[in-house]
Amino acid sequence: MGKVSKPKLKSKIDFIIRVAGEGGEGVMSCGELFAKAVARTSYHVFTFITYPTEMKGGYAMTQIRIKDITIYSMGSFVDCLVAFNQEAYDKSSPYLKEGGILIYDPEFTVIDDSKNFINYPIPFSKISVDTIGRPLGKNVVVLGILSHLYGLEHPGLEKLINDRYGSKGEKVVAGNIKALKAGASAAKEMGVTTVMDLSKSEAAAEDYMFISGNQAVALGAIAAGCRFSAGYPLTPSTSIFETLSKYLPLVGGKTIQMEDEIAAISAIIGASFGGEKVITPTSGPGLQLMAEQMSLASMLELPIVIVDVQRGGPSTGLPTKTEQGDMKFAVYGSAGESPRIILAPTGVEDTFYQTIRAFNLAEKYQMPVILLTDQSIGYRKATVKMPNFAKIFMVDKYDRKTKVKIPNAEHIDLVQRQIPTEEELLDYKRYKDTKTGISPVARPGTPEGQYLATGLEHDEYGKTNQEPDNHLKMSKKRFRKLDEVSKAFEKNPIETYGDPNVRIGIMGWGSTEGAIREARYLAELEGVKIRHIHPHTISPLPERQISKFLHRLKHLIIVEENLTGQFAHFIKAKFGVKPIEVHKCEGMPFTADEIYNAIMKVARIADEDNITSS
Amino acid sequence: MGKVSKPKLKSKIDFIIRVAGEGGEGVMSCGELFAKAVARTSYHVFTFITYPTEMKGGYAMTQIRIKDITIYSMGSFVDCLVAFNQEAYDKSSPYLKEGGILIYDPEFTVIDDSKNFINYPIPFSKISVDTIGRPLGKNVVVLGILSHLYGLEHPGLEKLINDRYGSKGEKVVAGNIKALKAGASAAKEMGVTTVMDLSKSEAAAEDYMFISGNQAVALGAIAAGCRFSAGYPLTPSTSIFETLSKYLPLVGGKTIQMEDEIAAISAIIGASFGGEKVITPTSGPGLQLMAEQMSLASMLELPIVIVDVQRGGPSTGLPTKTEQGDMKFAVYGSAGESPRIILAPTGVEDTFYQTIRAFNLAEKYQMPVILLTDQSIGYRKATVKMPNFAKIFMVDKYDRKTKVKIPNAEHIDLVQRQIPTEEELLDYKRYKDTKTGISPVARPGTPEGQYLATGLEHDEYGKTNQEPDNHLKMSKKRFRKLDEVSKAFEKNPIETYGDPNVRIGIMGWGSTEGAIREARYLAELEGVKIRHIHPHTISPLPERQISKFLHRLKHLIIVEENLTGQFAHFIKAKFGVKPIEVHKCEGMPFTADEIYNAIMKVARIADEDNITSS
Amino acid sequence: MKTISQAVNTYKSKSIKPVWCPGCGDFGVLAALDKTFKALEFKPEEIAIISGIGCSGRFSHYFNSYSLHGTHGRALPTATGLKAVRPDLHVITIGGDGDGLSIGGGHIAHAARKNVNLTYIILDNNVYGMTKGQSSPTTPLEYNTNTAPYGVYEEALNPIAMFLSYNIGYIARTTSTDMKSMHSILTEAIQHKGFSLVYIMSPCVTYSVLPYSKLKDIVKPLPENYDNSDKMSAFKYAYSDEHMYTGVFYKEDKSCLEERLQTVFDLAATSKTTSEIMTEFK
Amino acid sequence: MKTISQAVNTYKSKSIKPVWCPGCGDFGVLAALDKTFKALEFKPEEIAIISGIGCSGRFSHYFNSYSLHGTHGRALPTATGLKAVRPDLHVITIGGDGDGLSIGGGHIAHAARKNVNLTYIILDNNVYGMTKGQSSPTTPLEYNTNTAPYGVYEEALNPIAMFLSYNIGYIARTTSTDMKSMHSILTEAIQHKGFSLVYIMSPCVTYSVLPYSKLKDIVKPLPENYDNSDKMSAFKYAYSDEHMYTGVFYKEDKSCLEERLQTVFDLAATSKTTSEIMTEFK
Ligand SMILES: Cc1ncc(C[n+]2csc(CCOP(=O)(O)OP(=O)(O)O)c2C)c(N)n1
Ligand SMILES: Cc1ncc(C[n+]2csc(CCOP(=O)(O)OP(=O)(O)O)c2C)c(N)n1
Ligand code: SF4
Ligand code: SF4
Ligand SMILES: [Mg+2]
Ligand SMILES: [Mg+2]
Repeated sequence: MGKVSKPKLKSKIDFIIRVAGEGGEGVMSCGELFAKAVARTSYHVFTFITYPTEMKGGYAMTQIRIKDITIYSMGSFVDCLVAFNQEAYDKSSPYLKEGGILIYDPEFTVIDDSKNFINYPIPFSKISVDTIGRPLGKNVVVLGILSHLYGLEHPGLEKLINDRYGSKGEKVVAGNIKALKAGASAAKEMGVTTVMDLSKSEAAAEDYMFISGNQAVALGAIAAGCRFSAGYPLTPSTSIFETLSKYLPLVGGKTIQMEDEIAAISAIIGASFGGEKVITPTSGPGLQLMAEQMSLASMLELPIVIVDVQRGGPSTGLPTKTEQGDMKFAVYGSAGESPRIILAPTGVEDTFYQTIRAFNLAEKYQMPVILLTDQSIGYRKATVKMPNFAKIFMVDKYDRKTKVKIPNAEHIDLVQRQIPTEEELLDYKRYKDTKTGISPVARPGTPEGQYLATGLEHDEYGKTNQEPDNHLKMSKKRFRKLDEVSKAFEKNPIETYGDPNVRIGIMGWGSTEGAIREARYLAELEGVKIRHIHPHTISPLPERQISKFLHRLKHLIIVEENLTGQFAHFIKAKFGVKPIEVHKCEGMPFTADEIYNAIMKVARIADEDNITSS
Repeated sequence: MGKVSKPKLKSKIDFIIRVAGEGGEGVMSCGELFAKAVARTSYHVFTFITYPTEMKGGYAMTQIRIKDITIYSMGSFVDCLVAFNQEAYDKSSPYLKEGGILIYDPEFTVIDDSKNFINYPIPFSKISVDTIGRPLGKNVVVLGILSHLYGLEHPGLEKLINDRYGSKGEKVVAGNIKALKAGASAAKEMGVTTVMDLSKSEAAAEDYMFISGNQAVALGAIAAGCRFSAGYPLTPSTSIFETLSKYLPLVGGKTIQMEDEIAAISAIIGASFGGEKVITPTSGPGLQLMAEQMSLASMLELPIVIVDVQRGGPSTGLPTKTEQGDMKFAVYGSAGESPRIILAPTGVEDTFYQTIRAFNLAEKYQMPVILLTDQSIGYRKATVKMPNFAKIFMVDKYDRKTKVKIPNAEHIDLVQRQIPTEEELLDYKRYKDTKTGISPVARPGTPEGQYLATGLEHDEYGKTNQEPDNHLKMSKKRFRKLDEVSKAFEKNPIETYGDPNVRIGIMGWGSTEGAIREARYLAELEGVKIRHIHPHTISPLPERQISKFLHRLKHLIIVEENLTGQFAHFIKAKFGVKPIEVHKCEGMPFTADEIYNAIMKVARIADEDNITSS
Repeated sequence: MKTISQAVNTYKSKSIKPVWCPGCGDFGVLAALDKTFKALEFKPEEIAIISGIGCSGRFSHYFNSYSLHGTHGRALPTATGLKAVRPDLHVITIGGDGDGLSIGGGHIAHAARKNVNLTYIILDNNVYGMTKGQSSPTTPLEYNTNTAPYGVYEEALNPIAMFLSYNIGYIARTTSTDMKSMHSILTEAIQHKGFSLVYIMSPCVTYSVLPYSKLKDIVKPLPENYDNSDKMSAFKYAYSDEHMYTGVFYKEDKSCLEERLQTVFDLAATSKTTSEIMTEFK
Repeated sequence: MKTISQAVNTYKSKSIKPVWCPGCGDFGVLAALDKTFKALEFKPEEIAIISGIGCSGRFSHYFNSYSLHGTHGRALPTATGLKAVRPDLHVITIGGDGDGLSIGGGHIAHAARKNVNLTYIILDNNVYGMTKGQSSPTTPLEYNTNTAPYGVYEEALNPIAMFLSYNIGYIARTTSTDMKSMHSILTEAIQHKGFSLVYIMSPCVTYSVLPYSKLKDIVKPLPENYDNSDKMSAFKYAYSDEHMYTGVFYKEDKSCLEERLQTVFDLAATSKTTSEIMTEFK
């Protein structure tokens, strides 16, 4: 059967498991191993992780959703909750569905009996101590319990345990396998019923990866031909740089950990000047340190890609929590006027392709491209279709015309930076004021291509020139490229969904896409129709598409995860609309439910409007 | 007679002198000495300076406007031009009025005889060599010529020369005085006519200073009670820090030059935590480096004042030229959501008072305040009314109610940071979630006032807390202060001018105020009436005032000195209007003439509209 | 009185408990600093702790003092500003090897030039602990970390040699297991006039680059007859291949920022009023 | 061929002329660098000059090379990125004492740790020239500048000692008046494998802190028998109170970034394709 990628409204299988406990208790690894095992079946898997900033203590959880069709969000309520301790129980049990399964360690947790849950008190900690002499194996005990509950085969799990703990030695692996078995048999003994048998499911078709959003950035960069990354660790972006550090060398690329974010962006600017495709991953605090150099890259017209995995702010804020708080900084974050492009992927798979697109845009338009993801995408893991490697096409270095398509699994164009022709080298103008604003750039080493790239205002040759007319001309040249981008974006696949006659519309950006999509389905089940637009390019916006979308709407809802409504502000400025703004500023992503409620409220208002006006 | 501060439409005396030459030829010092001498008379003086980034060579000029009433702009065309060389002549002569006076050195300049100017070829360079053996004194020779032309008395000039060159030794002073005399007598000999006799004018009333916009910031800070500044040199803001370095110690304050802008803002954050009023001056490139720490100050709720003397951008751009290019960065320039206040002074005098206001707002609302001036204000010199030092009032440290007025020469309130009462210290909540969002802040050293200021999200006590509801609550608390600011701003003196029935309005911000004001007068002379609003607070905007202003307008013109229309974008987002945008992106300020032309164009359109619609 | 009784027991925060991993070296340093405050009988309200970001950066949370937990790498310039305006406070700056030597590395030489009268404590665990195991500037060459899966290709810094070259007036190194030495060094450093640097090897048990066992083997106190006023000999011991020497490497008495600023004020004859200054601009 | 004939005459830009004040020390350095390129017979298109901001930062404008004039203090990390991906280019980094030791000061130790194979030339005029006469990290204590009207209250840095403590493999100091020494040092430094640092005293005539006349008096070449492989002796001469020694302070042969990266690639067996990597994530 394999996985189905077309969105369907109804699914046969859709259940959600949450493993909750304390940071450092192995909540993550338990959830991850379970998810990974399921990902090897024909089901889609989607995980969400949240954990505290502190090294030890605090509430952490992994939520795993399993479905037979593509999954768009983490879901609102869970079918099965594993609680490692009291806090985990207290915080998570309100999200357990009526009649859901509750697995907890009675040694650490007192539950409220009055709730209508299927309760399984299992002493994981004690089982771990009994089996391997330490309580630390309890996460694997839980994995054993879950394997019993969901019919996962042990050989597969044991291989995963081996992959994960192999480097710590045989003894550790053996202990973990013992704990796994102990968990499974404890569950059996205590009469836990197997609710479904995942082992009966077919194996996944060969062409899926199970990756996090952060891994999607790293792999997308590698696929795009990126060969250099400089970075500095910063939660929640760090694993992008870690993944690049591991895999870039395998294809002849390089990564360098720099002393700070300023040095990191400086290094990629240097490497881009050298002719390579480059990336630096960071989050809000680091992005701020890059402001001056972003402006430099704009002025030098050098392609660079920056990934900002947004976290809760301001300042150090909530390092391990999600927020869509950096949009205004990404768009406006430089003194003076320097063009740049902002992309906002909507999920893990999209992150992979938008990363490739980010490189294409950077190389083509010679300016910084910022990819705005967030903690919820970055840490989320999902099954992602493997691209077709036979369908990757290089755009010629002399090509000035090709309209580059948005990459997808079936077709990936890779843009090569435009270089000057021999004729152009006879009197080489690095910053030639062309019709598109794009000027060919010589790769160092090219004879007669020598030029000066200066952050001072300069003429077409690159020579400093502070004359009034030159400043105006060159400013226009730089911004003309942005107009070109804007034009190209209008021809993008339309990013709207829903019947154009419907009068309620919803708009979001980035990671809220899945929750909005599910909320739409929920609303449709209630007979409420709604249109949806979710631009992937935040700046420049696909203006005509959006205008068209807005044209016949009576009610526009704009959804975003911040306090002040940054995207709404942007849309209001461009289109003069007065949206209903739905904000969430709690460090946690929207659930479909929350958005559904907002939609229904607006639908009721719309109804009343109709009554009043008729 | 003294100076008249009420704006009048007509003035008896209004003339403009431009001294133009090469950077390093003393163009600046010649112009400055002349202006200073005039400033000691009863006339108002206003200077504008532009010079190249390079150490040597390139076009530099000082333009001096002299008037019997308050001067609002540098003016468009000049009455007298001194050209030191060919480039200066070529670039400046188009701005010389018909029948204007042209003074030039025939050794270096070939002029176009066909123009209708009063030409005085005077070999300044040769006169300098003949008098003091070196051509370097030619700027003082020119000063001598100008003193003859405008009837300035030599004793005064000699004193100024002594003040300026005294530190270089008697010989230098004596040489310069010789050069001065040589210039004056050469002018007399060559039949240059004295066009007016400034020496006949009364001496200035005692209560005026002749200062640049940058000096106005430094003096405003001192008046506001600032006692610490950390800085790092950056054109065109450097003279603020230099002036503070010279004068702050005289009142017991301190300045420290730090290793970079990040260190500078860090140091003022530390000093503000210590309880002092603090400031750091910078320009665009430096402001960008401060982004992360601005966000920290917002989160720690510490008062800091940052001055951004805007220059041409992006990147290193046009270091010595003016631009209104940093507004969006000032407003949006931090990742995550951190409240701050942006003020934009309109001229030299206003800079002085807005600086005081910036300190008041920072201390009261405990957040960063950015003062957005620009090169044209910073380098401009003007006569500024001396404040009444008897009318400076301290707001009590326990006072939580006083409505602080906008400071002016007759009344200056100085806000003291709110401190906790003894009762509050019993269970001290540094970040108490009050109705206004403002919480009293303990000065280190206060027993029982100890608290933690962390950039992590925290609770009312300051303890880290990353819970969803706490993040929402504290984010709201921080932004509530901004609402308070907004409310307070509505009660500000109304910043609109003109008859409310007029249907054409013009809006600007910052340094364009003077040119717009003059353009309005010019338009009125032609019978075209126009309303004008010029908010001093860019963020938060005085929304109700602006709404009221916009309400009855048919045509709105927004004027700003950048390419993309940053302020217009902002206004469109807030008020849903569709303005006619007039941008200048050439590194030079608008002249009244340019704005006048724009107004007249719109007036014609408005007329046509009337014809069509009637 | 509350303040004093508390001073006698502990200077630690009553409401905020450390969140370090059990066994983390930083616990020892916390205890030593607390003990030192007690011995010096500081008033808690006159202590200001400014810390960076990292596991070690959490120190500011754990004391009942005026504390500022700022951004990564900026504790030192922040503390410089504070001490410049508030010479009456006891200012302690704390951070990790990444915070202090990587992102914040540019600030040390300049705090040293100013000789600002505060104590800077660097906790070196040879790794980025907080962000979970990336290379730090003191991770040894070829060691594997999460950001250097094929081995670090940068040489580790020699921090003591660097501090010496910055002409810092008080430089000491010790380990988080040696309470006695930490206490005596901290006491001396805090009392030292001018900028003092206390470098503490504080092992990370979770991303263990230089574990306690190995540290114990390489650490050795400076010889008894060591002359800590001799900079050249300090360099020699800082560069030892055999041992990681501990103790006070260097001590020098020179004028500090506060004194130099005082000279400026005296020179400038502080009696001017604001209005007198303004009249100079007439 | 145009390229070669040009190489024989001059490597300077044909269209951009220096805008320094007449007599500025930087002219001498420009000539020396040009001469060195000639002697080394570099192809102009294989030279990359990355400079900071300042009068000295203008070097990138004046050569007919691939040049990048970036922001203040960031030339070194920019050059590091360039050299990491383009080991085939001759990368020269240039900037002033402010650019390199103040705002950019944090980067040197880390470029040194990587031992990136490029030459960093610092032009020290003991002042901020470009911004018109403020204190720099090498302006002497108590000297009056525009930002220190009552005298600088920071001690000047000892840059040579700092570079030694960073374990830089090639460190030399000379003056902009000594063409012979500049030429020989630049030649050696550029050919040195790994990070080389050339420190040139290049007086500012406009904001003259250390004028030619005074410089001449204090400068002295390192002794004939000086052993530049002995770091301790290098420290001693760096700390001389009497003289400002010139010459090659220190020289050490060690593996450079390119070599270390090569090891990484070899280790990692570079034969993987993108699709093979992705299948690891199935
Ligand atoms: C600007 C910025 N960049 C990166 C980070 C992420 N970060 C937090 S702590 C840390 C390093 C911690 O290492 P160290 O200073 O050695 O402290 P430790 O945790 O080892 O005690 C980093 C990179 C940050 N908070 N801010
Ligand atoms: C971020 C930033 N801060 C400040 C400046 C202003 N600035 C330009 S050059 C310079 C210092 C120049 O001194 P130095 O590096 O010694 O070079 P010199 O002009 O003396 O050769 C400064 C502070 C800048 N361009 N960018
Ligand atoms: S990660 Fe390491 S440094 Fe951080 S608390 Fe744990 S043991 Fe300590
Ligand atoms: S100011 Fe000084 S450093 Fe700059 S060009 Fe002139 S002499 Fe040279
Ligand atoms: Mg560490
Ligand atoms: Mg210098």
